[in-house]
Amino acid sequence: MHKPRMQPLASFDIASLQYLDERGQTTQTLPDFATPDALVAHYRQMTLTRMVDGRAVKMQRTGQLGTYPSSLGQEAIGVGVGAAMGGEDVYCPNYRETGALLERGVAIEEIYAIWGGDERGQNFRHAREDLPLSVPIATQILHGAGVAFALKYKNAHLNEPARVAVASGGDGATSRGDFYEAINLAGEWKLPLVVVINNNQWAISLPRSEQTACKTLAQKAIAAGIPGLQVDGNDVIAVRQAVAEAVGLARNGGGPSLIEAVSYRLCDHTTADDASRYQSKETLRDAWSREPLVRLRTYLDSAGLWGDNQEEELQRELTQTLEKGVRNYKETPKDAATAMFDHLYAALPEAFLEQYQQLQGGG
Amino acid sequence: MHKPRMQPLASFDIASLQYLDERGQTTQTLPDFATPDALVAHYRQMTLTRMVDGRAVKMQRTGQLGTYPSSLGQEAIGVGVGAAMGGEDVYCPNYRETGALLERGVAIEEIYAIWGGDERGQNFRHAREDLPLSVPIATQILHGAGVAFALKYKNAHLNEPARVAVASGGDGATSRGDFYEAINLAGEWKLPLVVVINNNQWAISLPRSEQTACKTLAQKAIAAGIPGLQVDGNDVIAVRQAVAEAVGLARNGGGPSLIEAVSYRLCDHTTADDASRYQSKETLRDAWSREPLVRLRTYLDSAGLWGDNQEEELQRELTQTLEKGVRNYKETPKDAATAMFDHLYAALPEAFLEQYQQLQGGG
Amino acid sequence: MAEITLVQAVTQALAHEMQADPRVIVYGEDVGINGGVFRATEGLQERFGGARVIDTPLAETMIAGIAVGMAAQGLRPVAEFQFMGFIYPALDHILSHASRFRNRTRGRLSCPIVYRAPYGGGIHAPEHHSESTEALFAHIPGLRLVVPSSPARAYGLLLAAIRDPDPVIFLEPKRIYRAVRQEVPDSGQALPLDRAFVLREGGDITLIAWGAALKETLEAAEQLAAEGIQAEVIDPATLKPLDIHTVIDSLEKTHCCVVVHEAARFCGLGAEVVAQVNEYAFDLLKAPVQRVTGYDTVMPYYQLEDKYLPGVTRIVTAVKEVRDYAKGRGL
Amino acid sequence: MAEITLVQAVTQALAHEMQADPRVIVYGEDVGINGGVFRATEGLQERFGGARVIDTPLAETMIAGIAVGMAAQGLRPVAEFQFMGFIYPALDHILSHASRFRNRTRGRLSCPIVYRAPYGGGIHAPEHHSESTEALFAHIPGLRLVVPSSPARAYGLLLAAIRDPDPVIFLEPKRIYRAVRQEVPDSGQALPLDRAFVLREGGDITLIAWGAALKETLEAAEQLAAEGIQAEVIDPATLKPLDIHTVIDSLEKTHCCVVVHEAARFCGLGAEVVAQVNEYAFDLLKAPVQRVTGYDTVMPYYQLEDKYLPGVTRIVTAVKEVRDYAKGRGL
Ligand SMILES: Cc1ncc(C[n+]2csc(CCOP(=O)(O)OP(=O)(O)O)c2C)c(N)n1
Ligand SMILES: Cc1ncc(C[n+]2csc(CCOP(=O)(O)OP(=O)(O)O)c2C)c(N)n1
Ligand SMILES: [Mg+2]
Ligand SMILES: [Mg+2]
Repeated sequence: MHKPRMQPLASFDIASLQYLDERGQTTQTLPDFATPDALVAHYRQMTLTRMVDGRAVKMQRTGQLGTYPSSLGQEAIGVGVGAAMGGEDVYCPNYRETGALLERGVAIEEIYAIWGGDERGQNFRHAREDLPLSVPIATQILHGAGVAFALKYKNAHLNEPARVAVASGGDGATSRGDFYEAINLAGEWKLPLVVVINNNQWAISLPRSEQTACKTLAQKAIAAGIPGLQVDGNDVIAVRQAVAEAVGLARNGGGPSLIEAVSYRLCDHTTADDASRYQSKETLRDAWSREPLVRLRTYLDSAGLWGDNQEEELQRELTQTLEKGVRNYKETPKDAATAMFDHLYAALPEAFLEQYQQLQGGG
Repeated sequence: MHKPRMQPLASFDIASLQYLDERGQTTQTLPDFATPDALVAHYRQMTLTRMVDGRAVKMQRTGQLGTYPSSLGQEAIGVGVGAAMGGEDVYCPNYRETGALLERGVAIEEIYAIWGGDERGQNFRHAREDLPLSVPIATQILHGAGVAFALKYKNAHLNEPARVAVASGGDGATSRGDFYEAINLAGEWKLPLVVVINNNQWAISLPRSEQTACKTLAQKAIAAGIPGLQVDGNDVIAVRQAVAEAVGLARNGGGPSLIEAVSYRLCDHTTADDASRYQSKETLRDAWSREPLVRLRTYLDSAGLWGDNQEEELQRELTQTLEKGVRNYKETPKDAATAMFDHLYAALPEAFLEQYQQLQGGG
Repeated sequence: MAEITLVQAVTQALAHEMQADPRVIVYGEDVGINGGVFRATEGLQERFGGARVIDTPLAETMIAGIAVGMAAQGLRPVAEFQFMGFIYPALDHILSHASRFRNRTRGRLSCPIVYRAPYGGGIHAPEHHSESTEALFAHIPGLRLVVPSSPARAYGLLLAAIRDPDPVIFLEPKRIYRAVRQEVPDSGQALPLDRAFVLREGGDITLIAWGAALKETLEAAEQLAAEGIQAEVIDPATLKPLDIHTVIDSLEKTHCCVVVHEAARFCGLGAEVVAQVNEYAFDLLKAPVQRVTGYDTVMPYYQLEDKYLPGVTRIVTAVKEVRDYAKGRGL
Repeated sequence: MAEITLVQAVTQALAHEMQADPRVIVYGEDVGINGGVFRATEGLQERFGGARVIDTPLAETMIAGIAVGMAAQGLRPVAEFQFMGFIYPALDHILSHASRFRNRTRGRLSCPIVYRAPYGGGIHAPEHHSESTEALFAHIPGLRLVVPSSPARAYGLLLAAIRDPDPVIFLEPKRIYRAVRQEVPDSGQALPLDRAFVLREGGDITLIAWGAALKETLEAAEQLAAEGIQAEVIDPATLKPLDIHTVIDSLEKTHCCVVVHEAARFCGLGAEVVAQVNEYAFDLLKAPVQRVTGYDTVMPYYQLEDKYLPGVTRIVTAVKEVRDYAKGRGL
């Protein structure tokens, strides 16, 4: 049979990055940012993330909070992303981002308010320019491309500083057209956009292997002509390093990147889910052996940077922080019914005044 | 500065295929199908395609046809695709597919009817299972994935033969989410789907280089974990070979492929367009030097398979074929106004009867 | 016979048709081993296998688009959208293709598809999980639009939807997925897709509602009955094509009408009901039809959702206003 | 001063705002060197540069989605969809995000976006190029929906739309893009986005129409005038929020009403007009409001499109029916 002869046109390589292995041992020299203070700070934020998530699940169970998506096991991603961004950069979050939100200065009570059914949580007191949490999967990646366009435009034409947009999504997000349209545009327009995929192996009950035939999610970058990299998402140092490098590239006009952070969802999809329906106990147990918190703690211990005393002190401090957030959340009085019209338009058109008044009168 | 060390994960190569170069000389041994008869038949169909297109443009200019998208310069793609498919396979066309439609048995008057504002053209007398021409870009690639699912399902579970779906799109189509969602699904589900991209270098006024930062469109396959190949779209042998191989792979359970056929739109986007607004004369002149018809004719000539006599005979025959199609088109009486309701539902719901009757009564 | 909920009736109908017709394919996000986030497809994958009950990658445009190809090849796809709030990326394929394939090809190819989605608010869900935008689909020519409001109607209407030779949008009021249990024999008996159901008879006022809003509407009818006002409650169930005859028949008795829906008012389906009543029964009306609806604002996060949804009080008040008006006209 | 067409008035408004406000960015498919397929952006790229007048890759979801991010960062994106028939993939971002960002963030971020699209039928275009599905957008809370019907109104309303702090869907009736020429001073004067325009005064019947359908509506008014029937013709122009007051004021005189639109009837915007007239002016009506609309079927390929579009005869007939009915009621 005829064997056609092909001309090679292009080659692409995908690689992965890790600093701390599963046993908390370094696999290469750590990056410059990885000072003892920085690593302890990351450990602190990851611990806080886990506590904020844990309390949220408890509150949901007792009817004090609505459906909540915990980030258990994925704390290194959020914290690494948050740490790699500049305060002036703009974050375009997915909904499962407790760690990154805390790093960005979003208040615990704001996170709880969002999942407690109150839009006011999205009115971040700090992080004023970050986008609100977004539930429709992958849509925020397109918003991120729009933000990145604006930042680039304002930098080039309105004398504003060089800033970067960082958008996040899950492994499921990489199947949606929005994701591809965003990275393709970002590549073509060289937008300062970093897309970070939290590959936690599941989209509700769908395992990563059924989401795409790709060997890696990072290789989807090739379809946009942009750099793609996989990192160990349970290694906060690797996440921060990869994102920081991509942010730097973007800030310097080098265009967008795609980063796949490989982790595992150690919890149910949300409090409305029961993962035992579709996930084997063994897989879950196995995944626990790679989780990010213990790994970092082991490293800190072995490097003499941490011990039981510090841990106790940290727990005390974070418990106070958490309790304050919980209190603020619970003590916030319910919004007025008319609030649902107050921010619909900058000024309510006359045509809807009657409805507004009806609501004012008790519906 | 810290230089991270990466672990290689995966590598990908993209290659291209050609048999006849710009001067009509073979660049490698021809495939088995490329018998003298087959090549002459392809030449015939490409010539007919160009005539059908040319007459359509003329009819549009004189008000006998609506907006028409000519495939001038891209005849090798349509004919190559059509020739590579089995009659039992299902074609899911883009709108710029005269060559493939003719190969599939769609009548000239049907093609003209479609662009002449008459849905009856889409009721292909032959090619009963092929999808209608589709205007919304890239949507037909998702339909193709659905067809491919059905063919695979019916083969596996309802004792039907192994069949393949072939969907086509333009370079512009590769920027739309539909395209990516379709190839990602097809890869994951190993669907018998072949996606052929007619990269004619333009999406209306947008050059290929502004559509995506990718070096090739073929490499977008990597984002779906499926094979991707570029072929010389001005070389009907290369197109047929590549598509036939992909169709064979799909038929044998090997899953989908993406084929980028590189060609050039030698005409305006449609009769409503004026390409001189955005395209330089030099580029166009240069592109004419690579066009597919002359290339094949040169080869046939040099191989002693063709000459002026045959050409004259062919022109005579095809002119008759064309004129018959034109006549059939022009002589088709206008449809009844009520036709707009006749096929809305299998049976018109009572609720719309009043409107139907109003229309019957003259509106 | 065991009593089942509305969501179980959906499962029962799906299972019945899958058993009867090998061309029926159920697919969507998490419909397989997980049985759907509301368990509407619970047990189906185990029973019918992974080739017919299929988890898809996360892509709604795809979910809608492949149905067109599947249906064109003679299958009977039943696609689930996890929530109505995620159906919008699918609109293009529904509007531009599924609803038009038969017409476009002059009957050569058709799209017997069911697009299912849980819909409506009131379950304290996050944003985008409480949508009721049925009016968008109602406007699209070539579609059927169905909203069941009881286990029995869910069963019979879903059977009809799957068997229908054309595309059907099937919206399941999730607030009442488990609100009521009913004996629903697995008879394979479909219900018609062009008939309204009179859920309660009465001669004083006609109330029209569908889906979960029927809960409050029927409650309001009870309350009104206690005050001596007999409401006739009509569930169109099939919102397109709309059976206006049943409404007009009722107006012959009542001369008064209130239409209730969760969706925002402006250009909601209530407007169409009012327009048709106006066109076909103008002389019967003793008072303007009132609409009791969601407000023309975004469905709020759950702390305020009860303020948004039309409640019993708003319905009762509207009925009394209409009746007072009509009395002024000599009702 | 030169007289300009509606599409030139669009260009003039875009140029005016781009000149006045460096945050205004115009983008879409083929809007750059090609000036848009209808030439609405002709010359803008040359004048304002490729950084502000930008051709995008072919992706409508993207076109809609990036506007949200751009606007959240303080830009004023004006996005063109090439035809309304290709806007549906954008619906998710318009409905789920652009229209909700202000509300979702309690005013922290907002979306001052204009989504432009040529709309309507009657130009003998291929399928999908003749859509008028404004009702879909009218139903979405948080949007404004504008349809100009003359060069002057196109100019003034588009200025207003770009300056508006919230998202506006701006639909341009392409059938009349070049139908009329008018002097339109480049004054920078915006028109209000909540006021209807009375295009013709008359005391016998109120005709409501927008966009290209005003052409036939005004012609019908002429014909009726010749027969002694004086029609008042109202162009709401801003379809959401709808200025019903101007309609009601007119009904105080006329007591009769016909609403005309190209779009399919069922759940079209005409239904909302009827519903509001019913609610606010029931006692004024001497006859049911009639709707003269496109049929509830797919806009046919162009050989039959004239049969689909509401023509002068249908409008005149409807007016006479309404008047006859009203006479029976003692008008
Ligand atoms: C467009 C859309 N479709 C469906 C859903 C329902 N849904 C919520 S989360 C989820 C899975 C998301 O998986 P992934 O992207 O991997 O993120 P993860 O939840 O794992 O962080 C689905 C299907 C949604 N929110 N948005
Ligand atoms: C979804 C969609 N958007 C916009 C258009 C308008 N349009 C028609 S053809 C075209 C360019 C298509 O380019 P390409 O995919 O390269 O195909 P080609 O015309 O070159 O064959 C555009 C933008 C459309 N038909 N569909
Ligand atoms: Mg995931
Ligand atoms: Mg092209």
